[in-house]
Amino acid sequence: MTRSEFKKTALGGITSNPVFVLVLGMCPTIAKSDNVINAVSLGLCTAAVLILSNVIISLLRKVIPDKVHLPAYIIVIASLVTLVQMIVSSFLPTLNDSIGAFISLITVNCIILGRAEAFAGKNKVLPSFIDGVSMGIGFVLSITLLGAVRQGLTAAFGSGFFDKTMGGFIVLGLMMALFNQIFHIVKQRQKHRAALIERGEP
Amino acid sequence: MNKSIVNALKSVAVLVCVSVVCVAVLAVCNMYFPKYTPTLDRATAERINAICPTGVTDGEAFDKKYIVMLGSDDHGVDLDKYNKSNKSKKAEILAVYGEPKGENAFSYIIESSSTGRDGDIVILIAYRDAVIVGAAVKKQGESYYNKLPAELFDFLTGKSGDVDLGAEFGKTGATLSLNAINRAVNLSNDFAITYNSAIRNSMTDMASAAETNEKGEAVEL
Amino acid sequence: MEIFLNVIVPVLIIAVIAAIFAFCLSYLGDKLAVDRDARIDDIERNLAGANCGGCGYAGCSQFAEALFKGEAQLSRCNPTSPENKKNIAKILGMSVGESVATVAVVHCAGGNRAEDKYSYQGFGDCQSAELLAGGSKACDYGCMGLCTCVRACPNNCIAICKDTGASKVDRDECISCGACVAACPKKIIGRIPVTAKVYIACSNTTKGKEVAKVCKVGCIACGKCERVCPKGAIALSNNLAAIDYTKCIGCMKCASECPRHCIQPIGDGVRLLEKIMAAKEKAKEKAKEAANAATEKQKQDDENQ
Amino acid sequence: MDYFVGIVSIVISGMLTNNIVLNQSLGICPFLGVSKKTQSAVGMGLAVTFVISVSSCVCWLLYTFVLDLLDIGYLSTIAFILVIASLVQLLDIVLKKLSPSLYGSLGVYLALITTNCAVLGTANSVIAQGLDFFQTLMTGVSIGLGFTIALILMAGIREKQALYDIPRPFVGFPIALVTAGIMAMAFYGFSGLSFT
Repeated sequence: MTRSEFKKTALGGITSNPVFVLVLGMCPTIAKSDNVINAVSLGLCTAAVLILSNVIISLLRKVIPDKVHLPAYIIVIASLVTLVQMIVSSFLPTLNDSIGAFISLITVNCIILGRAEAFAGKNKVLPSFIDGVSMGIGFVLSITLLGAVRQGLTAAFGSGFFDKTMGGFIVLGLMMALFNQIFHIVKQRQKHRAALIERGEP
Repeated sequence: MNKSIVNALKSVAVLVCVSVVCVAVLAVCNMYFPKYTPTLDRATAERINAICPTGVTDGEAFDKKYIVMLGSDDHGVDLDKYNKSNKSKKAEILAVYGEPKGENAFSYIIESSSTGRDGDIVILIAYRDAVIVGAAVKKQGESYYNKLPAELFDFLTGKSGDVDLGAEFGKTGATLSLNAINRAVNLSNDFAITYNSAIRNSMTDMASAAETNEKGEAVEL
Repeated sequence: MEIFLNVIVPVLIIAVIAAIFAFCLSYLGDKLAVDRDARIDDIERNLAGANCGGCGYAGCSQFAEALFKGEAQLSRCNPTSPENKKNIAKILGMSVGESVATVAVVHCAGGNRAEDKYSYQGFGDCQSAELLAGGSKACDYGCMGLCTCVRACPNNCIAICKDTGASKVDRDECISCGACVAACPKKIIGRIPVTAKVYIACSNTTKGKEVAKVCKVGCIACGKCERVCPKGAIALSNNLAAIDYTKCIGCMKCASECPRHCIQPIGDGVRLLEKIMAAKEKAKEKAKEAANAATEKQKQDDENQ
Repeated sequence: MDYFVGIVSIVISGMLTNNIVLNQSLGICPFLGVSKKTQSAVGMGLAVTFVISVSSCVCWLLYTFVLDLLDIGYLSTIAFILVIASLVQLLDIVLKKLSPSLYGSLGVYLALITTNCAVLGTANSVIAQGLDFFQTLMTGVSIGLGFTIALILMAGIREKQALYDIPRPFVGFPIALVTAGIMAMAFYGFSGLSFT
């Protein structure tokens, strides 16, 4: 695990952010990010399941034959989600009231199976763990940001639009465009700096 | 055994053992994790006092045993058995509370639940001789809860036996939640009617027992 | 008894369901498998599997089949790493033409330095301008800078260069998907290896005289580059210089010698060329000073005499 | 008679008032991914309709006759998703054999249907509402058709959008999301429909 590989996977959560760049896991992101508490708690549960599933799947990757790798991955993810659901409903009743129903949505969150097939199924355990952590953090940050923006807008303009799915679509679309623009400017500046360095100027 | 059969058996073996391991872990957890068991805490006592006033303040009602949780030995009904037999009604009776003394003496409160759109809805209904005197929601996580008609619980007071909220309130924005509450109300009404006398007797014995030891205390003083 | 009911029974049920599905999936998978050659699966396993669509197919499995039938070249898939490409080449049993990853490049740097036949004010882009008497540039092979390629590129790495006015490919971003190559009506966007340090920024194959008439930076086939190149990597064909990248060692002599500056540096060639140019300037100044000194001395000798 | 009205209201709510993509915001990943060409959108829509209706019926049978009787409801997520994943893979194998052309246009997205939240979402909501078998089938079909309608509309719009020059940061998913948001507003108008 060379340093550069570590750095590349660790920054995966930001450079290839699951929500804004890879465009995965849109269903819970739009459905349940109408306020910050829902967003944060759902994000944390998803991150926990994502990390665990990445580790377990990368452990099992050599054992599972190619024909049934999809159902096998999904059983692991679904049982992890049910486990989290049980833990939350029996040990954290307050959390269960607010997001109990959303946890079952995590099983079909495309990020987890996406990362499992694209990354965990092909790499060793440590890189998968790092990828799980960085993707989890990336997801939590972006869904919380979205939740905060939507809550702010609902507070400002009154409920009825921004906390509904239509508001979610539009706010997410605009924020994705914003991030594209930011990434573009950052890349432009990096290239400009690289060009400067090439010519030897500081 | 040609190649494809061997492959098939290999993948069957792997998938079966993966699912066996996962389900075993879940089954064991499901058995040993504490389930939601209703307890008579201060908040419940307050709610009960609101819908079926005992004539004293909430704190006093709770401390001075104006509101008591009736176990299955009191009213002689095994709740689990009752719930199992009423599986088809898709609702459950979780607990029965009684008010042996106070303003509404001998009235009892049934806590029942049913799954709505986003999880269980738990409601408390107070009865006096199997007729509803008050009702309120104890716990719910419904996303469209505010769509339910406000006068839902007032409508319930004075009712007994099976109730049809759908006919009364028509299509509200939260039909699933309304149906869930409807199922819970009908089941607890049914429970009240069948076990009204049993609960009543158990409360009278409890009340008389309470008086005797109260007199006893007075005598000792 | 209670353990049996709560643990063993659910485990058995899910196990039975899993067994049934696993069996039909793999058994049917084999039996119903379309008689797809095993080699196609090997190819697909070697491809990067990103399903990015850069090769123009609906996914890697489609691209693998096209590769197997020989309809597609391997160079169109950029995300696959070179050693995977070698495995695929071994499977297909053919030598891979350009096993090195390629990048797109616009073979024209004329833009505002090339004369205009007319100024195009119409709707749309190069394709519509091309319909009008062969495009708005006097040079039939010149880039009109009306952005067909810019819009065709899936990840926006072509832009119209501000100073030259012709379109330029951003070498680091380009995944060599070929969208611009296909879109350009003038067919002047080609592919060069990523490691290339220099490319010909002109595609005009007419005689030098005509090129000079229509463009200030077009290749007039003077042959200087051919003479100066130590490796013989550059040669004139059809009045236009062409580079053989297997021989080119990137010494940048051709780019520094070219009187029309139509051999452009790319990638790490840029810095190399600047160094060479700076060195040439210094040499010229020294020569000029030496010349002045010489004339100075000449004048003094005349005065002394 | 009112049983029939119930069915009609299920169908209409599945397709229009409670559209799985635009109102419940489930199944968005394939919705954004496939909707570039109308032809593949139709193919994808039909495949999703087939998968949703078959899997919600199978899940209903599995729940009522197996999970519910033995009171192991907590396993429903695993059992459902196992059934859905295997069904999709079977569909994948059969489709590859029967009609390679349709498989060509859908190739990449069949695997995505497994993680399509709409399929599991429908299965769960059918169980939560406690519908009977025929209602489950009608719900599955109507939700699938709702998904297809939204997908075809979206594909039509995005094909038109490809002709205009969209500002650089909006190219690709952002413009698709904003369009979907505006379509969701239009579909929100249907929620006024009621059947009393």
